[in-house]
Amino acid sequence: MAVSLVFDGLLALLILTLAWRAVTDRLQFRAVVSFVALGLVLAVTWFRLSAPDLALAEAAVGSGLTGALLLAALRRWSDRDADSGGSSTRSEP
Amino acid sequence: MNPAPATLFLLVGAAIFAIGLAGVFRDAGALRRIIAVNVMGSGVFLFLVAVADRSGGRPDPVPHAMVLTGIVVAVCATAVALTLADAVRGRGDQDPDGGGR
Amino acid sequence: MSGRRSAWILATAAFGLVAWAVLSLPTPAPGLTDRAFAALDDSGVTNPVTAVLLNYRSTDTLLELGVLLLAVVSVWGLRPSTGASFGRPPGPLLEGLLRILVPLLVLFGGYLLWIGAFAPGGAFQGGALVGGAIVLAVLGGLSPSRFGDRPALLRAGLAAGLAVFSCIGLSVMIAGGWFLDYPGRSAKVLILIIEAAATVSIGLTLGCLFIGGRPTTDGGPEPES
Amino acid sequence: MTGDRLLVLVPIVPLLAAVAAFAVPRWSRRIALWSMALTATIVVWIADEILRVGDLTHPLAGWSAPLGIDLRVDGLAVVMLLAVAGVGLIVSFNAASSFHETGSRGVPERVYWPLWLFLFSALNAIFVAGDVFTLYVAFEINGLAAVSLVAIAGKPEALGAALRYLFVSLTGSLLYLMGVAVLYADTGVLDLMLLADRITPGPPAIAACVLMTGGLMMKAALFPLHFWLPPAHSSAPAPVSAVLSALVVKGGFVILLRLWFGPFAEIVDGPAVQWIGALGAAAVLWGSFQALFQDRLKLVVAYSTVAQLGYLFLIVPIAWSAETRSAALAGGITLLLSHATAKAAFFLAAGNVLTAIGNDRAESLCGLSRWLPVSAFAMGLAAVSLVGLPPSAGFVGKWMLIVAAMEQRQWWWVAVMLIGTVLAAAYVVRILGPAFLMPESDPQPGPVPRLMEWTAFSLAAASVVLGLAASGVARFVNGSLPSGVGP
Repeated sequence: MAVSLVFDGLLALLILTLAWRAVTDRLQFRAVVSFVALGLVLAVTWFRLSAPDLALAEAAVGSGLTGALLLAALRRWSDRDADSGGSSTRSEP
Repeated sequence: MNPAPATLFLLVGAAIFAIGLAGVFRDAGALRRIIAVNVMGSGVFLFLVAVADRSGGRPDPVPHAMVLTGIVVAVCATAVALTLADAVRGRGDQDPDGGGR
Repeated sequence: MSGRRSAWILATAAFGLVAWAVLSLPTPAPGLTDRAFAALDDSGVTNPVTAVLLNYRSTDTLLELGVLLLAVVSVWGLRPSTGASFGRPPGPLLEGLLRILVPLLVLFGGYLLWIGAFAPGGAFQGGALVGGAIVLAVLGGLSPSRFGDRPALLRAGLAAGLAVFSCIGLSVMIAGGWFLDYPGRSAKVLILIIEAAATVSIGLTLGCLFIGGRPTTDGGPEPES
Repeated sequence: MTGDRLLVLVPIVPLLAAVAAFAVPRWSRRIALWSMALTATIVVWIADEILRVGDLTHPLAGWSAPLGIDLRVDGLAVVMLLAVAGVGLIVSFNAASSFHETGSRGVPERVYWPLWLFLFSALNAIFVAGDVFTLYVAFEINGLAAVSLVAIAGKPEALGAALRYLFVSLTGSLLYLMGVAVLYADTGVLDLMLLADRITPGPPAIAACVLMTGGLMMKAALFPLHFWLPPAHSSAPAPVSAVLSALVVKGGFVILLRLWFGPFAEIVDGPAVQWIGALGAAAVLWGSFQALFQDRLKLVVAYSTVAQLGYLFLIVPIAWSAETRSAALAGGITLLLSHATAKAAFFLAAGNVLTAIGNDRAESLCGLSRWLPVSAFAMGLAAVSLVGLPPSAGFVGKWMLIVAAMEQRQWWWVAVMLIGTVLAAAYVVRILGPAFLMPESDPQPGPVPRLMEWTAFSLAAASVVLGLAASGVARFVNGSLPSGVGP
């Protein structure tokens, strides 16, 4: 009982930290990695909340494929930045 | 059976939903906003899974189905958003991922 | 930055609102668990989530397949052709590994589809694995254009899930029921057919979404009329 | 087949057509036009049946709510379906003619039609779905298709506007979905009617109400969440602008009405009702005021949409009391129909101007009535309805709302509507005055296909003639919103 409570608490903390970093990290790459990790931790949590099929789907699609999409985009954009000489820092209006 | 973990994760779901919401409304670049929208979505999904777990014993399959649908919708939206951000970038009219790196 | 601060104020308010709601949710929790399990005998499957997805609330799933196809249409429209190839050509070791891993993933996807009727799994997990296999093949250096060698076939595969799903739905309606109202004992078979088609479409869609642009072999540039 | 069975075809026919148009790109235009016509026929059939037997329900997959999903059509829904079918069909012909005669202009037709059909399928689904989660999926399809259609021509300003529209749409959807999740945790059902029965005022219901209202207000572009609308609606291809302004934003609005007057009635009751009206009033004034200062025709029309959506939200305080509910609702929906047709006509006519001279700057419109007479008159007629001059539907709708507001002694809404009318007259005259009175400035207009001109004109004519149909609208929508709530 106590063990599972500690485990839940740890999961909750991990989820919060990763979500926070995915949104606020100054480095885009680290933000993406945090997001992927968030997806995996969520999958573990859902396993624990008796939703194994959702855990599978989240790990494969929510975390895996979305992460792959984000990383691919990040690479495309940083490639082009490198071509045009460094990244721009102008923010969207 | 034991409502404690369900309530905990309901709150955590609400919290990361809110974190994502802040990320969308902060003036940041496209990639960050796309991540933020996904974090928001993850918050709702976690909330729903916890709702399903509240029913005790066997989990409620209806929120589970909703989450499964939601995950697929989210990945589709992400793909469209990234492609669109790509197009905006390609035209050089507007920088979709400002914000530091 | 004031935009940043107001965003966090908004977020705190949203969290407070939902947390306030969470703390006064009724117990015991209301829900559809009992109804969903009670109706399981008539649903044609024994996995309750599959029953919800493909029987009780099948129309949501149909619309969800619509979202998938829509995403492909949109991505192809916004980025008309595939860019340069992903990854480098694989070395012999990697290629050998991929040659084993990719079919294995597809096979496991089919397995998940099959067990979805009575155990955790189903069309989405199966389709996700097929999609994962495609992504892996592309990342490993298999040319994306080979993936689109047969554009008409690819389009048919992408459309199959939605087409089969809604045609079965309409057929059972013409036969006298409601939309997607599987008659009598046929639910099990019809659900399996729909899931098989959906698995193919979902896998291809996820693969296409990852690759991005429309395959260059697909009809070439838009003919000007 | 009976109407309740046919109900499901209203979203499914365009959906299947989208699949077919995707699978066989060569026939996409033909598939689109025929399926739109077929859907319109089915909708007319259903409308007729509703008048004879009353509301229709289709329990999807044979399971009724709560376990299954019910599709439901009442008078309000059928009026919206008729508007979608009618305006949608005419605008489709305009788009087809544009592709046929003037080429694709950077818009790939094989992509255009599937997206178009997805948009209409989802829009129809929004009006018939009785389930809050099905609504979420429908809103997502609707939003993604709309965003893609804005971006499709690849113009830089359109791409930026589309990206912003996408973020608004996704955020709105997720706010809404969180509301749905809270509602389900609170009540255990997703069906709108069952929700209305089971919900009890309390923190969960309030939270759900706030989240869903916020999300849908983003989609319905209610002031102050309208900021994304003018750039998106003004930079899209003309037929897309037409359906976005005329129809798509109304999806969010109608669902808001259903929620406020249904499950959330007890929560909204009180000062919130007046606040909703105040937002509507702010939208009327702000949108009209902004429209006065725009230099591009399409931007004027887009800001006018912000203002016209404001009028619709004035329905809420005026219709809240049961005595004036049917009158105010009938007036509001008549106004909605007049805006749907007039705005579609205006955007199509603006598109014709673009086709003819390549830009839509205000100073280029001089002498329009000589070099593009049909489109100029289409704009003139649409303007009559937008301003609300008799005998247009815009006039009849506003009049009914004003009478109902006077009956409730809520004279401040009357003042807002009158000021809005004056402002509308001002921006319309400012932009159209030169078109009719000044000598031509650009004497070399390119050819515009006749079908493109006449589709705009027929919609404009409809917006005037619909004023005569107001009693029919009243007959349909009478009793569409539950009348057992409110003060």
